[in-house]
Amino acid sequence: MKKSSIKRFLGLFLALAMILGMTACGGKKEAGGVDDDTIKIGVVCPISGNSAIAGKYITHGVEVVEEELGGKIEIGGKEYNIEFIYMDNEASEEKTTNVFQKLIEEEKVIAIVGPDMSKCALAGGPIAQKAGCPVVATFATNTAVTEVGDYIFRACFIDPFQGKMAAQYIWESGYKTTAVMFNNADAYATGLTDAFVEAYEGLGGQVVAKEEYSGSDVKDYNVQLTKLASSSPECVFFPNLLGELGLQIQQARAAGLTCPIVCGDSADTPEVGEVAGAAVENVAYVSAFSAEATTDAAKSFVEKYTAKFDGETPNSNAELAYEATQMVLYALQNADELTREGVRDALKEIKDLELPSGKMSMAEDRNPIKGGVVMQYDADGVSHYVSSINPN
Amino acid sequence: MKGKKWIKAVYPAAVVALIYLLVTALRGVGIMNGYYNQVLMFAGINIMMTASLNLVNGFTGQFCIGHAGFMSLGAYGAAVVTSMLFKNTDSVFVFLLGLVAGGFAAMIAGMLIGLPSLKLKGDYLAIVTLAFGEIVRALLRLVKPIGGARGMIGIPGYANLGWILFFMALTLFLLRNLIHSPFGRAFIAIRDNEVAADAMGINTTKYKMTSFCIAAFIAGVAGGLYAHVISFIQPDNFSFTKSADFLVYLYAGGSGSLTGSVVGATLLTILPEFLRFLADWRLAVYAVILVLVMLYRSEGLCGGLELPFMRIRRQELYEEPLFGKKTKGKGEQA
Amino acid sequence: MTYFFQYLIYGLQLGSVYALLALGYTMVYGIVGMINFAHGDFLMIGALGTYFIAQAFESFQVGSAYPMLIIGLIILIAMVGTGAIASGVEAIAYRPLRNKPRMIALITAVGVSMFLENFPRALPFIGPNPRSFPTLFQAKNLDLFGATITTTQLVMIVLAVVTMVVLYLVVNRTKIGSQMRAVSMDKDAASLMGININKVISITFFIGGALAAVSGICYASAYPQVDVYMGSWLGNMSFVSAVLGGIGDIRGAMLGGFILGIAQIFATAINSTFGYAVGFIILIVILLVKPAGIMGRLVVEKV
Amino acid sequence: MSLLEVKNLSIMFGGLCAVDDFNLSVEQGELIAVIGPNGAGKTTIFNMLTGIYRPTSGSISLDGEDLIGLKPWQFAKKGITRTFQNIRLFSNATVADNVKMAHTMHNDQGLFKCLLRLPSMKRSERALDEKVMELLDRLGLADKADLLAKNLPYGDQRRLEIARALMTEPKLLLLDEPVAGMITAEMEDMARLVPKIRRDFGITIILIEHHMNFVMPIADRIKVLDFGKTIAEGTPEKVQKDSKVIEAYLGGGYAKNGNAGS
Repeated sequence: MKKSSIKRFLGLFLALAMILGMTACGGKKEAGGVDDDTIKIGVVCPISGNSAIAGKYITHGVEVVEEELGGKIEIGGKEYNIEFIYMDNEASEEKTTNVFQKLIEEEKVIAIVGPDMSKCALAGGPIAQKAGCPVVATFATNTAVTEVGDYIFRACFIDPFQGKMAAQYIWESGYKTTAVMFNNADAYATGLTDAFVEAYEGLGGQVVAKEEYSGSDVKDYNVQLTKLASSSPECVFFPNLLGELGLQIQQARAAGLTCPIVCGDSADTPEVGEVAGAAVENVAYVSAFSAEATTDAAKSFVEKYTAKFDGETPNSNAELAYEATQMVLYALQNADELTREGVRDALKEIKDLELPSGKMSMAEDRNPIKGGVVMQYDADGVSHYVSSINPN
Repeated sequence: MKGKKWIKAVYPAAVVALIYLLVTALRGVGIMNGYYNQVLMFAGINIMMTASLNLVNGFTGQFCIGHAGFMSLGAYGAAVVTSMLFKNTDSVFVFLLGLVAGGFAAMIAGMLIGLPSLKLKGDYLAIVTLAFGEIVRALLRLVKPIGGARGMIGIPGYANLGWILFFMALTLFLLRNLIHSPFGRAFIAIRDNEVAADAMGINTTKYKMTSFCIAAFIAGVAGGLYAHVISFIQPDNFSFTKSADFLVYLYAGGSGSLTGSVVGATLLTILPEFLRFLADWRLAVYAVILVLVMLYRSEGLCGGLELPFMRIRRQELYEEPLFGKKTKGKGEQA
Repeated sequence: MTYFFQYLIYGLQLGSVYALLALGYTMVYGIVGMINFAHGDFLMIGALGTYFIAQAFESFQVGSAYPMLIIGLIILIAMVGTGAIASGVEAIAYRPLRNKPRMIALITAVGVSMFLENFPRALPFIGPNPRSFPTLFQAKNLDLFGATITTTQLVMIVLAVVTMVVLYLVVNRTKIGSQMRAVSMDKDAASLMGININKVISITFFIGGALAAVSGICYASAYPQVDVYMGSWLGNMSFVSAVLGGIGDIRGAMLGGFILGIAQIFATAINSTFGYAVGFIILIVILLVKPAGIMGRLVVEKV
Repeated sequence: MSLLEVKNLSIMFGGLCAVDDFNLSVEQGELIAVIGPNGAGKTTIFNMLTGIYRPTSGSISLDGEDLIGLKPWQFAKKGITRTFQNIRLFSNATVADNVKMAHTMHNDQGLFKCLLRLPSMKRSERALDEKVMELLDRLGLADKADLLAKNLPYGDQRRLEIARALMTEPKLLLLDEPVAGMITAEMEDMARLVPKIRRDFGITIILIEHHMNFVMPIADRIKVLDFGKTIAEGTPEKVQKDSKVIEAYLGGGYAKNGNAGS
């Protein structure tokens, strides 16, 4: 009996050693920065899971940069290899903390691009902050994201600004009453709704109906939309996720809501038009970027992107990923020294960087100072530039 | 005999301490890093969740599929204590108080849902627990002071691998003791034959409730630890998908075996991380591995097995064996 | 109250999706005795498959719709394909576990479900994109008690009821049906009676898969967006419907689906903030009142 | 006062009267057998006497205390336990644990003592184990204490059921077909065991059987049931000679009891 339990103990010990051994085949390099003349940049986005579609565009956006660089970057007269490491976070907070640790501690990246969602940025942020690794979140619009610490930046505008943009556009278009339907289970939608309502009512507009639904799984919005229609609004605001908008627009039209529909920046993706079909006409959205912009930076980005991905027009997911990566590259080139700290300091100093969405500078609070645009879909599901809104 | 007993008493503590020291040492020399640390922390939390689910599903024979609901209540309960009530007190006691509060929050919810519904059987009970998980999630979204759907931000990162291993070991220790006590025997009796258990004077409702509440409490504590690892929680983090994860860990490890819960939760937490080199195909391959495991070891990886220190044999009750000559050393498969 | 009928129609529409899927679910559930967590993914395969099949038939398109014959062909191919996949899954992943505790098959089903979602997602030509489901037939609006009902909704509701009746007759009146019932009661005895259990269970899964494809097509016609993850939530809801109706009871599955759909819609109509939670509270209340489901009778264990 | 007093006990399932107007009075220490052909309603009576079925009408009282409406575990607590015709052991637990499980209601160790396995809890566990081993020893199962119940041979499973029922410290023990499916040798063992239990534990026993030659030598009194009705009652000798009993057992009883099934 004694023997067998010792055997078992040994067995257990071996099993543990194996588990640890399995996990222990990692890097042994010094923390942070450049090694063997190779610079590594981490990219965190959802490759699988419900939001995998966003991950696809983010990957595309960064791949354009990758192609531009061709694996090499010149910094201060010296040429370095540059490598992008894509990590799937499944749009989950838990996995985001895992991949942040992996990128920071094991891959020794100098900076991280992404994640795209506020919730993931909020979970990963403290880890990066503690380890001192700069992060440029792409699409994380929640105000709190950059408040985590001085290593956390973002490429997009924040909820209050986006809400204000939408409110301003609706108000200035002459619509005095608006109805809202939003996903009360989603941080993006609730945040944007609150910001919008505050700004719109501040301007003197009236929110005549506010209906909610819970979660991306429920695709039946008929009841809510019938109620919205019965309040006969002049305009409807849908601050929801891209996987939901197509059906919402379609069902809204079917429920008799013929008025203009305004959405948040998540509507900037071809799937919305594809799913909604002809119903997408007269749907406007606020966005960080217009593919019709005429600046050199924008034109060259759209050209390269379209060429690389079979005529696909870049959307703001892709564009923001591109911009976030460009911001990191700019910081690398302007850093006093090639360390994470150096990159962070350089990110703080970004001024008048030419990006596809226009000239961008970094504000004190690590949010970019940049304007937005209002876009509108035509009946074919192609979006066109309507107007620009400047910061402040 | 004496020597062996002594070894046995310190077995679990020694193993856990060893893991901790090993990880710390490996981190110290740079072989292991924060990534492994992070994954092991989640593994520890998942072990607690799986072991507690095992108490309900594996040992008491009930069918709960909303375990993440208890976890979320624990996470929120603990986070409210540490980041709202005692926002400016940075102390271990606040952390522990938070965990206990989380545990009680989950346990009270367990009582509320268990009292009316534990008379339901099998899949009907399962549906109620699923509904319970969804209701908790839906209601947490609507409570604005704790952030609603936007979640709770800035929960202090009190939990580290040491704490998690400590609570994990404590959980396993307590559960092992419980299972080898009149309570645990009553649970197993209910699982094996509810009619007979009832006829033998076991108040089945009471014992089901006990099992349910203890499991909820542990899930609550695990949720509290989770909140303090991840520092940001939001209701959708605790969806049915998460409950299903724990079910998978439980049955892949082997239900009715605490060792199985440890092995299942650990391996299946590590596996998807280990498969990261597969990029796009990662989860598809993970699914295939899971199916193969179930096909080739369908009682679970450790089904019917229990490590020596995870069980208590009858003979151990005797310092000097009373029936020793007759019974000692015979068939001891438990 | 003015909208009562309109909401009822919405509830029936949502309910018919649950009901159609729950019918296949409950049949597998009743006959094989396993919870097939991958059933919702069969719906996805049916819907996504139809999308690709319709694309292949694009040249037959008239305007934005298809001629009746082609629609029938598309649906038939989708049904047979999905049914075959369902039987295949059964043969590979569930059959070896038939005599094991049912939890084991359930976990395998979770694995199958993960695979069916993540494998197509990783395939470059499918990917994670939500796609617009083609308009198979042009819907018309009809007027009913001051409420509007589209032909699609009408077809779905009628189809759910008709399918239930047909399935009920198949199980209760045909030879294969009596074999199915024999298998559901006692596999060993059925096998001794010369029933080929593998065949019966394969057929059961085939029908279940084909029904899932039909519900997928209905669902996607009403909510024309298809992607690889569309099935998991619906699968859960139809599982809930099947249990709510009484495990293994075909009439119960349909009733359960409709009741769940109507409960969710009306809860949302009364207050959209709490609608989601209230839908589930109603579910719990029903089960507490009818602990063996709506149609189920509480079977006292024979002592 | 008699130990068990059953008056006018009836139960209907749907329209079928499974047991009709059953009366029984059992004195302390008696061994009573209820016999009758299959489907006579014997097990149904046990199910009512242990709270599994609630009778449609009638009363059951133990030591003068009314038991109607209590749950099965409360019946056990009051002192009535049983064995099952189709063996219902806790099959994945060991033999010793099976018996210990039946001790649950006498457990005085609190949850926290058990969670922490305090010394006092260990002591009580040891005392319990000694008690269990003694009981198993008496029933000849001591050397199988650590086997899983499902791995026991059939005869031992029956005996384990009895051991388990005895562990609840009952006043009244109900044995449901204790020799069903047994070979002759096993049956003879059981015929020795039952009176021994009655003597050693000083308990009252009611048993169901249809093996007349098992019942006759050991029972004090016999009650004969057919189609839910009592058709004869008395000492074994008296019952053996009763013409109705002979008819019921040898067939042809339908003619005279035509209304019995209604």
